[in-house]
Amino acid sequence: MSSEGDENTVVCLPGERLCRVEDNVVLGIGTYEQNGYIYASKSGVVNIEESGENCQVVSVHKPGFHLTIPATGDVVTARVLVTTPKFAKCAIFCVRNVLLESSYRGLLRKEDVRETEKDRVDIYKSFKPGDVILARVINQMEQSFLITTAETELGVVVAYASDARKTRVPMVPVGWSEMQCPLTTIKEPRKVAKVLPESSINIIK
Amino acid sequence: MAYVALSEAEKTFILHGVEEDFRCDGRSRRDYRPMELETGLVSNASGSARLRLANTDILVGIKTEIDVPDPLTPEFGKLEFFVDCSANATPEFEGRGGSDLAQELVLALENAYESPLAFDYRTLCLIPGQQCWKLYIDILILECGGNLHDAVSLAAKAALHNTKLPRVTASLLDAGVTDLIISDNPYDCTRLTIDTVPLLVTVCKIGDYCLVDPSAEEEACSTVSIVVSVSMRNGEAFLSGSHMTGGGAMHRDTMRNCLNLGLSIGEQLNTLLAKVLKQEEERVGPKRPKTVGFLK
Amino acid sequence: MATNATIELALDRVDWCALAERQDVLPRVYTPGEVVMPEAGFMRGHGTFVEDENIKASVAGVIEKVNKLISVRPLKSRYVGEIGDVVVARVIEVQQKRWRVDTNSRLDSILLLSSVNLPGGELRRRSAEDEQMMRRYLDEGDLISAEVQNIFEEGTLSLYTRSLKYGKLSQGVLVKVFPALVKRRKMHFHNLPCGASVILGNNGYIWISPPKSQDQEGGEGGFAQNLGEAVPRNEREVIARLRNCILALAKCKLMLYDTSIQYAYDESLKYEAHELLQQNVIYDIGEQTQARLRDGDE
Amino acid sequence: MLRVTQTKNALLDGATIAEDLYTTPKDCEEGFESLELPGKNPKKLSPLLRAGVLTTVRGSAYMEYGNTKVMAIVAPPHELMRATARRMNMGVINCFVNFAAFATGELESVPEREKHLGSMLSKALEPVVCRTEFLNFQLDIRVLILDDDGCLLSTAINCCGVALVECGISTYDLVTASTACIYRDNVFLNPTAKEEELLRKHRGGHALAGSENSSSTTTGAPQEHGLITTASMDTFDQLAQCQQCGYLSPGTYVKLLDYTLAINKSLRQIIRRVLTARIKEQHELDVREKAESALEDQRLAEIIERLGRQGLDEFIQSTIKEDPFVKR
Repeated sequence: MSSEGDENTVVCLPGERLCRVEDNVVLGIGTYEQNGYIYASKSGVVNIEESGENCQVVSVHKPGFHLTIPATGDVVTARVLVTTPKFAKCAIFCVRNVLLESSYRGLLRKEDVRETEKDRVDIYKSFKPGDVILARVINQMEQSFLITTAETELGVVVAYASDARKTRVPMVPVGWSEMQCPLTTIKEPRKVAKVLPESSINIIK
Repeated sequence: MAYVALSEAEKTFILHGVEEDFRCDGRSRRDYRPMELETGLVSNASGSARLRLANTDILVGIKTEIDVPDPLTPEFGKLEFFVDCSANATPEFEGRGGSDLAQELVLALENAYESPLAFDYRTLCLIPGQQCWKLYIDILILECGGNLHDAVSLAAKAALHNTKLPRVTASLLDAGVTDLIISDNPYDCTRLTIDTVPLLVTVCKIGDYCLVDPSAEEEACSTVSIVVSVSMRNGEAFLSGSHMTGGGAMHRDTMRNCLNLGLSIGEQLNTLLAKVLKQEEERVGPKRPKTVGFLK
Repeated sequence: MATNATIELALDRVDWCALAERQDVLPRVYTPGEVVMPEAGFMRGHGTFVEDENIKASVAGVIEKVNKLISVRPLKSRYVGEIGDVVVARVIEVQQKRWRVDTNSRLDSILLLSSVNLPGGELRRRSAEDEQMMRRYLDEGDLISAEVQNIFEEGTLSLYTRSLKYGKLSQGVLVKVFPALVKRRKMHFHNLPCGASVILGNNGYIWISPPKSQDQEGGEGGFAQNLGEAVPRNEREVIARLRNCILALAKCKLMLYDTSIQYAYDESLKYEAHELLQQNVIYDIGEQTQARLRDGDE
Repeated sequence: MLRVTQTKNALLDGATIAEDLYTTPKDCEEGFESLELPGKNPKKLSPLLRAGVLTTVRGSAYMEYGNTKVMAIVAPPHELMRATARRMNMGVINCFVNFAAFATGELESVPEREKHLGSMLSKALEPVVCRTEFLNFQLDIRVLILDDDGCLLSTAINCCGVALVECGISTYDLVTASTACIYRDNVFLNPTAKEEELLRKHRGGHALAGSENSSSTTTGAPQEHGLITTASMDTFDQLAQCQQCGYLSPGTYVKLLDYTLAINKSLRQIIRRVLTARIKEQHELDVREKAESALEDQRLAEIIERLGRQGLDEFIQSTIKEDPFVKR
């Protein structure tokens, strides 16, 4: 029923029937299931990806801007606003690679900061207000999202030296738990994220 | 209506009950809970009624005032509804809690009473274009037990029946200004004809069955309901307003049988109310001995 | 599609206090501020206060004397918990390592994660369970039967469901009555001969459900909820009739315990289930049950 | 009713006020005749619809039906304002309808109509949006009415339906709405403001007079008058909202309902066409953007590879040489 795009892209509108529900078909974003058939719940281009052994994910991708709400398991970028002994309050402003217009409130609890020795974590030694962190959403609570940085690739990505300097120079990570300010060579403890280098340009060999 | 928390198991129990046409309190899908009505219990309102539908408790008072008719419809009087959800109905009604429920009820009533075929506004007119009666219908929700639309409309109709408008004579003064003299003899009054006044019937859809008079728990597990306002005019049932509420959608055919169910129930309610009001009139007679009210 | 809607006039409303006159001995009711006992030699309990060497009642209620302890129990009040009480409660909110539950008392009660035996049956290590896992066991709105474990100083009750009798309740109907009407007995779980099982919560929440086969007693202690199979029609009729009878007894202010409920059920057999909602039918059942209970006592 | 004739009013020094102050039924007669009664083929007004009208807002749509102009704006969901005691198992939708100052004639009924339209609109959109996807969140939809020429509610519902899809909020189906009204046995589909006003002004007054001096054919039987607005989702032919006012017999009610459902089907084709075009246009934009960024990446990769080969200073020399604009 969905009209053909120029190449073989299939354009669909909400309420259009995409396919029957078989056991190896999984519902992706933008679709819902109703008495035995999968229907589109968003307008956009239908794409079917193979994931794992012969199981297809049917999802509808809306070209141009499409609204995203952080879902459980998404990697989000957030800015730390307030740190207290028990948790750190952050503002999620980007989900996966989609920049959000309005930021959502995130909550990073003490026991979700690190995988190892969860209870001996000191928030002040891991985050400072103003840091930009990568985190994964655990679930959605009353008003905010519960996020965790308990993986090596998650944690502080950009941090600024805490001594008030005019030029806010981003610090360079040295090791997993420390960052150094290139100007003042001050070392500050942070929970550093191991950012995979393939996209960043290593100017200095 | 007021929020009732239910567990999944209770909802399934209610759902299966509705399918078997045997609800948790033994009623079938078309039965109403027993109701109790009393009119004229508020002394300084010109008309009042109290209706108890199981544990839903509504008190309606009607005050009158002389007003200038609306230029658009000069020979019609005016009606104004006001619903107040008192905080002792449920804690949720404190502050602004009950305001959107009250607004929904007011909109439903205004929509139902809007057509002059439903409520004869011309009986409220004194001097076309200059002066007419304005009735303030104030509805107080004392207790919330589900099915508010039906209880409110029944109580409002009973109160309208009970309303006594003092007789008005006009005398022509010299400067062309007409002066109205309102007689203060309480028994020299005119009554309103209420036989075409509409009644609201809520038909609620649970699972794929529709039922009438949902209790608070049944309302909590229903996806959508349609409120139909039924008005009787020389023996025939007419629809003077309807809207869907509850946040769900309804198939066209289920909507049609909900409509028919609502119409037939509305018809029976209208005749029942008329019979009861007449019965009360005979037993009480014009001079009211002693109201029962809230005490006994 | 005839409906059996009935509108009665308030004029012929049933006179409920007629039932009360037949009570042979009416207990002495104290009003707030009334002197109950001179203070000498007695201890002050709930509902009383001491002023110029006299124990005075601070609530309107009936005196309760336990050798030296004097307390005045109010007639109608929200549930005041006591340790060991069987209660039926509804989960309001899932918090960190505990559930907040409503037990019809002044303050919401607490069900600690440690006082619940998880479906695994064995004592799982109480690590930092997150809310997601707890929500799988008990979610908002679920009903449980539990026992009061202890009372915190400000009055909130802490419940526990460690024995197999207690746990999450499955299909059935909840009836709310005044807590004072539920007679405090040894057994609060009953499998009534009329074919339904009843849990008389001391907090006035009464749970009626299809009859439990003997082996899985009470709430099976677990969290299984058979949402699938529908309750057959005959059991459903018994449950509806039982629900209306309990509400009838509560309306006539009669004490609720297994015998009074069974008597009311027998009286109601001559009526249809939905007729039990009408007030004159309620009055008749209340009268008959009261009479039967009185000559049962002699 | 009291019969009092109006005497000469001395205040206006000699000018006499018109004999009777109110419009008699016959005056409304001319009003009724002046309407062009829908002939056999009521001229079909095709609505003009455009999605993504505003650049700053993600989900916006504009719709014109006859002279009625409506604009809808959907903001992405944000946290629920009032922390209700109970956990909502569904997202909340709030609709705010505002009339532009110049939108409608009589102004004093505007706030009341805004409230009415707002509540009806949110009731119509609640079943359409998959509210389970944004739990504990609140979706604000703002509708601005630029010009009021009848059937505001149905145009607003159509416009919001398109804005929701444009904004990327998941909905179960496309929603379409239309209005039908009946006045003196004439059915007006998607009435204009004049027809609605006539209906409201006389509210069947003529019908009463009609039934009294039995001028209308069906003597005794009251003159039905009424207006019905239906919003429907046609995949599973569900009714999202069906709002009726006036005084209708069940037969006419169902007849009008079917009229509106038929119109909804035709409206649905128009909306599908507009949305599909919109997606194709965005798809091209996306493809072009991807192509550009692919080019961008490819150029970067080439620089890295050259840098790797030549080492740092050689690389700087070579880039300067290549760059024609650098002054030698």
